[in-house]
Amino acid sequence: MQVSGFKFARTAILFTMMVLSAQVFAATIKIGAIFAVTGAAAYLGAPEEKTARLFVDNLNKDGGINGTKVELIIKDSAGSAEKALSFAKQLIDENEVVAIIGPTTSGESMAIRDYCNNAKIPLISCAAAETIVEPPLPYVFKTPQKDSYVAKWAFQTMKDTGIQKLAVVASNTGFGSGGKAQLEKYAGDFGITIVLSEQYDPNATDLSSLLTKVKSSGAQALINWSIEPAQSIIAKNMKQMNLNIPLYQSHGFGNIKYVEAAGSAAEGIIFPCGRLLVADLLPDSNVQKKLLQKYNQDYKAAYSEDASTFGGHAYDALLILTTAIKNAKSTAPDKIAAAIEATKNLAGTAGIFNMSATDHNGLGMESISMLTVKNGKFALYEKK
Amino acid sequence: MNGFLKIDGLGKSFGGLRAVDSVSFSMKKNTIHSVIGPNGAGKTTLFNLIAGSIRPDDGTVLFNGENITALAPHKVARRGIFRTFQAVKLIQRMSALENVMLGMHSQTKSGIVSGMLSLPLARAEEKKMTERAMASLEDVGLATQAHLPTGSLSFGDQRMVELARSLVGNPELLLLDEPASGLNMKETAGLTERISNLREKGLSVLLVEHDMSLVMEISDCLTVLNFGQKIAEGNPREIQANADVIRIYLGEDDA
Amino acid sequence: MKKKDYTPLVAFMSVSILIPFLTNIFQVNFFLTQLTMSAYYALAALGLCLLLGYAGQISLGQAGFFAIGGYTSAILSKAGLDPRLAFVASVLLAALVAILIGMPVLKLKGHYLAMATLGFGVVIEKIVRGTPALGGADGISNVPSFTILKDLRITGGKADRLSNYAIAFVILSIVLILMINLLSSRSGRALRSLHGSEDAANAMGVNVANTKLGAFVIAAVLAAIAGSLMTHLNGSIGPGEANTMKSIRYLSIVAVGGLSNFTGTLAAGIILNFLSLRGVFGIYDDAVFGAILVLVMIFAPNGFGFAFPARFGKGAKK
Amino acid sequence: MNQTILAQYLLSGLIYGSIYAVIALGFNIVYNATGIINFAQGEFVMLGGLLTHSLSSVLPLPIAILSSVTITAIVGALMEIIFIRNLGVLVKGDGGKGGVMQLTIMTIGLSILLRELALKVWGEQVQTVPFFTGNESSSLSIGGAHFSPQLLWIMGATALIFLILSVFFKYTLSGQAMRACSASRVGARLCGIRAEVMVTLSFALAAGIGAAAGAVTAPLTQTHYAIGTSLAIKGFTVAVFGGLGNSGGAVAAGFILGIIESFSIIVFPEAFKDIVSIVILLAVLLARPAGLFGSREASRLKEF
Repeated sequence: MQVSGFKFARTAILFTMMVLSAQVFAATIKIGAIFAVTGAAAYLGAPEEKTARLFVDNLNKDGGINGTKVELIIKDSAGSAEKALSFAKQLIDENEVVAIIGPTTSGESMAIRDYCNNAKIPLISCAAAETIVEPPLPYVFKTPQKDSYVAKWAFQTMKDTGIQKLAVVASNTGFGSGGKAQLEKYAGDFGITIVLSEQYDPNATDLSSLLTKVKSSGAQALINWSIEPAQSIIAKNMKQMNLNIPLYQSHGFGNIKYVEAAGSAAEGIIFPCGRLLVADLLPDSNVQKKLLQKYNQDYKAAYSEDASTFGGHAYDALLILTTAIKNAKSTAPDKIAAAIEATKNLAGTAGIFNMSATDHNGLGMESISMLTVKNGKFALYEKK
Repeated sequence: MNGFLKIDGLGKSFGGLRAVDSVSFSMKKNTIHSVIGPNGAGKTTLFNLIAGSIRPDDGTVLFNGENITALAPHKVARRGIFRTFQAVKLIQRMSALENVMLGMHSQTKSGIVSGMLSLPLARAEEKKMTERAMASLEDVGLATQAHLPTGSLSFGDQRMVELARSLVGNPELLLLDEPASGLNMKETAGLTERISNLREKGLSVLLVEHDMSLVMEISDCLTVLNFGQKIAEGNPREIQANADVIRIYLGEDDA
Repeated sequence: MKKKDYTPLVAFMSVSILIPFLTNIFQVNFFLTQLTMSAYYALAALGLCLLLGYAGQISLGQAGFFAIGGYTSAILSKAGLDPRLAFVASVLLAALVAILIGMPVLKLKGHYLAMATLGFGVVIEKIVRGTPALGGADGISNVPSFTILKDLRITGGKADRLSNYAIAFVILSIVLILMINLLSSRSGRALRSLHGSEDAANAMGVNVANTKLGAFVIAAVLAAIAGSLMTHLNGSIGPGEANTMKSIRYLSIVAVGGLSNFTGTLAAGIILNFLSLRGVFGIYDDAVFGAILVLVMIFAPNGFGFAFPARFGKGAKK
Repeated sequence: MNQTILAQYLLSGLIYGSIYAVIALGFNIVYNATGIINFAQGEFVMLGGLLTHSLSSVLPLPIAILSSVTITAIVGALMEIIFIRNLGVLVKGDGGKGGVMQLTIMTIGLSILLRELALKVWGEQVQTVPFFTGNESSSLSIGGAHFSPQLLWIMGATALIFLILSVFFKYTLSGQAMRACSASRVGARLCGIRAEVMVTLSFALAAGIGAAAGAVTAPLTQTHYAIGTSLAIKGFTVAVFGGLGNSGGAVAAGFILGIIESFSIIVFPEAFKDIVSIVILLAVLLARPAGLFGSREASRLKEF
């Protein structure tokens, strides 16, 4: 079937025309969102995308921001940095969004950070790596707690239970390597020596050989830093190998699916995390309680699955952004950025946000608490 | 100098089967030498051993005094020995002209870079190759079909393109692997005439063939194989009178 | 006298010159950035088209060479080396790796070759993802721009959109010229004969092993060039660029482009990547490329698309 | 490095080995009957795990496993009939439109589509299958090394599947017919073998065995929509390492690679585990292009 070369030219022009017709002008506040809805980081991106849609639907039902509806343009980057960059440029230059939330992974956030900052469009990343906001760029913020706080909480609990020799394993992803770096940085401050520190393949289906290495390292406790199902595999492998040392996880464990997957092996796992997962157990005086419970109920009603802390990062990003737009009473990106930076004790799912010129994350140590798993459910960890 | 092509004790076995069993013969320059024998006598295996596509277990092949026994096929070609295939092997998607131009690969040397930048050397060689190839196609009467993809040519024409391809690099020795198979009477006659006037042009031809009329008419010397062993050698008249040859072809005389 | 068939080149250049005027008329100049990115991906696919379509050697590791080009440029230029030297170094390294890997691997055929090249890609991705010095899973970001001449530089800035579009499409046109010349030259013919019959090529004096290696190295070099320039354009590169799925996407592009057809591969590479980079396929992005592979193999195993008469060197009038 | 630690490394090597072996067996079936490498084999394993997960909540486990094996076998057969068969190459000899390589490329596309379908049906979250005996924490021990009883089930399943395949290909009529198809389609048709049916049967058999592998390994490895890709690459590595088409070779190669990978952890980080097995594979391929136990002649003659 021979098609002459000039058909190529005609099709290219035809196609360009078709795409142009999509320019619809509407008086809405356009917000861009980049999530890894599919691909390797889908465990994080999919709940984030669902939460973002839910948040904006509810917001628009209550009349949007100061009476103007919000239009959320969501792009699935599948966790790849080059797609995230292409979408960021498209959202800024073409869709002319006033701000962008996401992306999901640290690698993507680092790739698009400078472009958004130079284009003076506020970016609120849902990725954990500290380097995204260290040193803080005027237009770049992030909602997940600092890895260093999560590490310090874990170390504090280990110190209280007399652990000196610790083994660190982490998944070979942005999330994993970020956490591992913080663990190695702050272990000394708590008198803990790291006897083994290694990364494993994110798609690992069995980690018994790595855990054998942990066993032979003589570690008194193991901490695993990852967002993948490997978290439950490690818990099971440890029980199966009779490696009876306490297992700590990162805030990546904040998804009930992993507890179900690990079954009885999940009992007693300790991990620092936001308070979303134990909302009902919080004292009524807790400022976040009502917000967390509403988020849990709305999410479960809309998607018939439990909300996860990962989705909470997107919730917080939109909460901060929409509050800032409301306070700034303007959709000029520079005013929005200033308003975000001025965010003070705003209760989000991950904690109380207090942004400042030097802190573009806004969460302190108190945003985290130690949780554990008791008969298949998340519970607050009481120091024995 | 009769050391043109000397086969000395060539042997090859596939598993238990001793396909070629220490065969030796030599071939003079500018002659047509044929290898005949019943099916399964090891003719094609011997042919492939000389052409280098399979490695012999023992024995040597000397060409102009040089030992080319274990040389890879493309090195054998570089020494001026070109071959055709029993089942015609042409590049279907390339035109007849381009297939024949491929035959001049070993006589030209422009590399990948000069090809890409289409430097003067490459362009000059390209011009030379095109002319020579067209001329060679004219020799076999296929100039008009030069630009058709070879897949669309008739079987007989494809054989001619393969012949043209192996001649375009004016080889010293031409190895023809059953060129007449699949040709009708008229085409075989044309082929016979074409091979014999190759000899006039100073070419030497080693022929493996079943078609006795073709072989007996144009061969200067014949080697007869049976079950991998050489059983007779000589000019056509001697071979036709040889008792052993008659026996293996026409079977035992019961009388 | 036979003249080379430059019609595909003329068509390609005229369209690529036309597009900026069109985007200007319709005020959609932001398309240019994504078109530039797509052009570099098409360049890597062009390399695979030569290797798979013309030389008949399958490779499921093309993304590995793209990553070698990108990462080498990123590291060297971030370490202060002039991006031009970093570019040359990345291309040389890719060629060297291609030779070291190609020599042994190209002895293999079919599934074994597919597995070996797939394995090569996986090894590159694991090394790049697992080495902290290479930025680990986050990859490398804020890679400096690549200044070719005084004010002509490869960078992702909004102001440089048109110039970067021009650079990318000029490079593509140059490579297309080189490829057309190559294919109608002596070594190009030897390369194409591999796909037909290796025995015939061998018998005609073609050193099959070296010719395969040549095609493999050219494919690797084109991928490295694309990787290096794309990294400067984006200012960053991640381990995802070496992923198996990326190599499979190059395969789909070459397949839909018409296997042995440069223009088809360029057209498919640019259009498909452009749509994918704009998120037109949404969460079904991978699914689209998967479906392409299935559909192309059902309806046109030798590919269709904007096929120009696959034979080059048409020469004299019919 | 005391004795129990060594025993533990060996045991985890057996765990890896049994998972790789049972998956590689699936590759060999389709290869034996058709000469294709079916990249969708990983997806059959995924489907086996996810179907068993869903069905085990409504049916007793053994019945859930059997039904997911059957369903996946049907999926494999349908996939062949709809996509592979009409390409014709497998049945009408080389009269078909595409060669074996085109078919292998198609299975890459099919594996992606199956994966996206599973994403639609089961979502992106991880799922598990209950352990056959005991639960996640139950553990047995030999020589001081502890392991989950599920390992015995996996090794048992591997042995059983290997046995079924050997008997099937050697002694049953349809087994020999399938091998005949692989040797020469035209020849098989001349002997009255309905080649189309054989090829479909081979895909169904490979799909069923893949699903069984998925079901038996899922308790340990857990399962989610994208688990197929990495399993396929590993299964392909092991199948090629053992010699394509050689089931015994695949099982042996699976365990060899599994144990080497397990002990490689002592020297290399776990993240580089896959590199170790690929480097070994490349080394073996170059020394013996037909793999460890593959026959050199068969691989050389195979027309790709």
